[in-house]
Amino acid sequence: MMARLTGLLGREMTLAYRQKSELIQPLIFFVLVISLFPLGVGPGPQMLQKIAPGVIWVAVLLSSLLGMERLFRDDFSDGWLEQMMLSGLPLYAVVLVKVTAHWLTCVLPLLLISPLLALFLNLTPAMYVALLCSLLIGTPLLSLVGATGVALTLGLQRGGVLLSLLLLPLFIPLLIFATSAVDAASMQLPYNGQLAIIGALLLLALALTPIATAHALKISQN
Amino acid sequence: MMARLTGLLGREMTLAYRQKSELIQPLIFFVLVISLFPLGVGPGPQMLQKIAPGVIWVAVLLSSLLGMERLFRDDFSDGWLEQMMLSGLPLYAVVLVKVTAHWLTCVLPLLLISPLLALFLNLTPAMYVALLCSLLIGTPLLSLVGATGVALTLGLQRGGVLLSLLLLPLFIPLLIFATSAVDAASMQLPYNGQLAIIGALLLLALALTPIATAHALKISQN
Amino acid sequence: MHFDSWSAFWAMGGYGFYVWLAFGVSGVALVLLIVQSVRARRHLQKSWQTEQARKQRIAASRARQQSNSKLAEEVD
Amino acid sequence: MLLSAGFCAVHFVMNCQPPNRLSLSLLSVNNLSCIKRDRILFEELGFAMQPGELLHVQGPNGAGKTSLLRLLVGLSLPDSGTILWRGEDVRRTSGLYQSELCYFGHKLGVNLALSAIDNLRFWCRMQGLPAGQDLYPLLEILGLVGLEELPAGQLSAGQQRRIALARFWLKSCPLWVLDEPFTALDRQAVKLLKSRLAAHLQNQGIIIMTSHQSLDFPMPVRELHLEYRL
Amino acid sequence: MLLSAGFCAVHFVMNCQPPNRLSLSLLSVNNLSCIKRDRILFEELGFAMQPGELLHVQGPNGAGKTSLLRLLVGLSLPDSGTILWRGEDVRRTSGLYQSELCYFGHKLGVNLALSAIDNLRFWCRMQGLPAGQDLYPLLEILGLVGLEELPAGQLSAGQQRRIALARFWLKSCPLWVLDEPFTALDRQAVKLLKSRLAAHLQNQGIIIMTSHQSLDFPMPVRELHLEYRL
Amino acid sequence: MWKWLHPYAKTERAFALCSKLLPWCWGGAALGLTIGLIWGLAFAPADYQQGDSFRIIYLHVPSAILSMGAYSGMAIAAFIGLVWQIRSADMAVAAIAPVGAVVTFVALFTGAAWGKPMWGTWWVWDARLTSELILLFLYLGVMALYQSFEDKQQGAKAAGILALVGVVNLPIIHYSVEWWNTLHQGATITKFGKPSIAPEMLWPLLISIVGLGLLVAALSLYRLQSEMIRREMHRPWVQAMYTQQEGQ
Ligand code: HEM
Ligand SMILES: Nc1ncnc2c1ncn2[C@@H]1O[C@H](COP(=O)(O)OP(=O)(O)OP(=O)(O)O)[C@@H](O)[C@H]1O
Ligand SMILES: Nc1ncnc2c1ncn2[C@@H]1O[C@H](COP(=O)(O)OP(=O)(O)OP(=O)(O)O)[C@@H](O)[C@H]1O
Ligand SMILES: [Mg+2]
Ligand SMILES: [Mg+2]
Repeated sequence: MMARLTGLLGREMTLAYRQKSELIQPLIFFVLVISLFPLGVGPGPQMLQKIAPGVIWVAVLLSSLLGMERLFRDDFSDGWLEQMMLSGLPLYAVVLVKVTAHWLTCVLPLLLISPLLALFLNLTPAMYVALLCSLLIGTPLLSLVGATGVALTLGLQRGGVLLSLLLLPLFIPLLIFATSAVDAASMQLPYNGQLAIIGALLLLALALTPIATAHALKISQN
Repeated sequence: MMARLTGLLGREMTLAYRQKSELIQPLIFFVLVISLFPLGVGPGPQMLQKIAPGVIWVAVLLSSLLGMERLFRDDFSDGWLEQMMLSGLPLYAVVLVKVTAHWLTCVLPLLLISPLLALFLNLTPAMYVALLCSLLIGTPLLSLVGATGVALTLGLQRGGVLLSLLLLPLFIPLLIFATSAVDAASMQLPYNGQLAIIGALLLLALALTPIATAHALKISQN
Repeated sequence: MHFDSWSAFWAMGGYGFYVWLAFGVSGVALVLLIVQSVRARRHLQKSWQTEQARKQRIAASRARQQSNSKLAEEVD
Repeated sequence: MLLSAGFCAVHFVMNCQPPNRLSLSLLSVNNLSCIKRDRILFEELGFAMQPGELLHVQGPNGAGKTSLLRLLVGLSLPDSGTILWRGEDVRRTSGLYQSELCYFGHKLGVNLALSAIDNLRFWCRMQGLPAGQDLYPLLEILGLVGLEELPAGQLSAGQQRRIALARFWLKSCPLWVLDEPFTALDRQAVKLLKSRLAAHLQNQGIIIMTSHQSLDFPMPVRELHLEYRL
Repeated sequence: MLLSAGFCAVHFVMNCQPPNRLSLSLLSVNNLSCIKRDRILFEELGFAMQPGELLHVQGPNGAGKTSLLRLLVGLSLPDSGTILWRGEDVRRTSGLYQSELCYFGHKLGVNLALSAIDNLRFWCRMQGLPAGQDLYPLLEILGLVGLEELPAGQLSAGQQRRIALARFWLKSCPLWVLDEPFTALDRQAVKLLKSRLAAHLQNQGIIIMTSHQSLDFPMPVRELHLEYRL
Repeated sequence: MWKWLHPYAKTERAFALCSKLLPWCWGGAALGLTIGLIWGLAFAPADYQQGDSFRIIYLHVPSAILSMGAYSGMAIAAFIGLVWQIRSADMAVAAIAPVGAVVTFVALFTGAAWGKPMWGTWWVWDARLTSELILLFLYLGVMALYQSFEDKQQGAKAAGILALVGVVNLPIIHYSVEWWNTLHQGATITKFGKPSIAPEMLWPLLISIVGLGLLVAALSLYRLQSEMIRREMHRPWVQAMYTQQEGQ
């Protein structure tokens, strides 16, 4: 079974690689949103540093939301989802593979580019480390919960906006804990507590959301 | 010909009305994005007031971007676009109708809800008036330019992220002038200049983008 | 009664605007919800009636089809 | 009556008038060629159609039938060649040609969120046809009784295609172009459509269509064979 | 051999064994019913299939053929009734049933950005089939020579369907379920597919399929007629 | 054939049960709200710190508590519907969501109107207020998701899954005052051992909580009935009911 699942992972990677522009698009969107802010808000470095964690996390949320939509949509509309459901593989494992692929292709690049942001937004090294930690634990949670949302809106003709409506409220606790971790770091306070809560949420999501997603996918087939 | 075009407008309105939730979704997304920021950035009212114009305009940009994607996509994939091109109506007029419908159904609700934001983000009345003016002139420009972008990315399988990539840089000048108008208002300075520039941009877009969009649509069919 | 007079009651110790605003808007919201619920129920009955009309259309078309096929048989 | 597009030129077989007498034919196609990627799908294709004629475009999968039809209606532009309608280049008629044709392609143009009735009503208004007419009887003919007000997304594959086909009952225009219209239709619907096509020919209309099935049509059918060239 | 789902019960005509001898048949369906919105598409439908049999599901548009096939493969759940495979309820076989069937539906499961080769290769890996095999000869049989490495989105309607049909050459499993497989195929491809189906029956496979065209198949075909009920 | 009738009969019976409960709920709600609110508004003593503005409590606290209560009810219904496949439970999710949304709106609005005199601002972004706002969005999300589906059965299942996923927000709302130090008050009445509120203030509050609770229940049941009719429009029992009504 492992071999079959890695086969699936391979397909996702090939697809991402075939459409290379797909790989960098969330990235560029991310950088764009982040650079919109200094433009809209005004460039005072003190101010920027203060709003930086919030802006970065909001940008991560929005850009992963944008990329998320494509998680199951193509597979649904061209019938590959049907074929996966008829492959005899347990559906939650398939879901986990898809989420992993999404994280690797859409989110990992964001993490890799984050040093640049530290520069853009005047982050101190301590803040940057905290930001990176929170991103590392937080973004898989984002992908997992996002997958459930996508699966729920799959049967609908125009899920895009609905999707964000469903997901953003679920992401808000994550946002609060993550930014408060970075804020704590900026004041040289410990931030293990916040990270631990995010970690707990991640474990919870890892256990439950694949099942919920699989269920939602089945409903979409009806 | 007028009757035929109003027929088209009627169709768009019927579609929006059929899927009532479609109507309020950009709205809720808008409110959500706006409420994300105070959460991420921290709730100091002074601070909020300072970043408010930027946040509101960025939120308008993002939520109209999200709704924009559906502008031609359904029509393209179910073949209605072909039928419109074969109706003998001039394509730029059809484009104008679609853009009008989009503005009425997706953007107008945002304007109607804006008093709430004044409250959420601690705006002064003068700032609110400036904001409303800039939104009134700026958002049609957004829709017009957005339509061109959507048409350009139509033939592609996953235009979503690419679209934002194309459009955001185009929107940056708008963003700068609009927020500077609100900033000026917050300091009791006149802001006619900025509004005039946005108005000029709007007129330019009104004259040129429908033709560009029509052309892009033709290419997408090839 | 805690208040001395009606005017004192409406004034709410200077907080009248906020208290009555809160109660007013909440009341309106709840009443609107009730009205909407009742109207939705009425609307259901209407859609049931259009459903009946649809059924009649189907029946009429059936009848027409049958008479057509009978005609065809007679011609044969 | 067989008309075949050979490798370098078009061979006109039997009673097709030579291509220089264009003025007499309603639609005439000259020297048309289409290139996709590096492949020439067809080149120097030419034919002319008189009122009352049906052209059955045939060929294996990938031969370029759909590409040809899309060129003919003006959805895509040919790499070379011209299409004349009533002797005028169709690119210069500014919508007049389009108002005289009705196209049915692989994509249906049926919005899945709108009902059958709404779909047709808005199509009529867009085409400038009288929109007030009662569409229920037409939908009954097409076997959609009782489904008129359902969102089209809830109908079966064949039922959705019937909605799109209803256009040929609504718009009376000389030129009909149909790309595999019989797909997913049951036998009774195929019969219905065929009788409609026959009536159109009787009325001096022109039909250009593709289909992998043989038409076994009572009236004369011209055939255009496209080869699959690698 | 005709098998028809009447209003209340199924009439077994000719040499179909009575449904209580389930243990003998590979696939047996009991009391199946399906409701869409307010309409009962079929109810108390039951049949059993032996190795080497082909069931041709027929019926007008909207009768519920697609719905039936999707129930059979387990993509949707029946409103009542059971489907037994080798005597076991398919909902309890945890993937075993799925590994013994191959489904071809209205949607192809062909990614338009991937090439024909990649599409098939990843399908094989997902199914746990040996993936190292050379797929070029197979694609040549299917008439896709020279198109193996193009993104599937650039192929014609019929060519895309051929890619999806290649699965029936790749996976050897007893049960094949096909929903209108002949759509958009040219004659030569139809012939090819039919010979493949015949070979499968010869090998004691089971085929359940829908098609609006008559099959004119050399071997015995059982038919299931679904009515269109309003 | 009876296998078919069985599930229908279930819905029909649930409908009848709702009809029986409804008058009691409406009556209790009217009584409780009238007594509780009039007592609270006119007769209860004023707060020594907040003066008469504190009377907003009689709407704010009941609606705030019920906004969460309704959500729990919805989530429980969703769970029952998903696990045991009971149709009426699925419908209950769709029925409760709009009621919960309105109650949440009331909690937010009364809170805001109370905040202006007390904290000097209509709105601050503190944890409790924000999480209550999120609750409103969750309700709206459930409603939007349900409405987006043409096939209501499918829609109800999807909405149910969303409602269950959103349950994580409930503890966050409740404990937000303890986890973050905020402007908003900590628990006053929910500390049952020794409530830090005078009994002559507490009683009307408890009564209006019960009253609003009954109103929420009544509205939910009424909407549940509508949902049952909508979803089983073609079943014999609805036919019978409507033909009877038309006859009259
Ligand atoms: C928009 C603003 C507000 C919102 C969204 C809000 C929300 C809430 C919520 C959700 C609860 C229930 C908590 C629970 O049971 O766990 C609550 C309780 C309460 N709120 Fe507010 N509130 C707001 C403003 C205010 C203000 C301005 C005051 C008073 C100055 C206030 C006083 C109270 C009190 C006394 C309770 C009861 C606490 C208890 O005993 O548990 N609230 N509020
Ligand atoms: N967008 C495209 N880019 C490149 N090549 C294309 C594109 N669209 C079509 N083709 C090529 O053009 C050829 C003709 O396609 P077309 O759709 O016209 O075939 P067809 O005759 O309609 O076939 P079918 O019977 O399968 O519908 C195909 O071989 C295909 O590979
Ligand atoms: N999602 C849905 N919601 C409600 N009704 C549906 C849905 N899908 C299908 N139906 C109804 O079920 C009926 C059967 O559909 P199905 O697709 O099974 O027909 P079919 O026999 O495959 O027809 P065709 O020959 O046209 O493919 C149709 O009449 C349709 O109205
Ligand atoms: Mg074709
Ligand atoms: Mg079908």
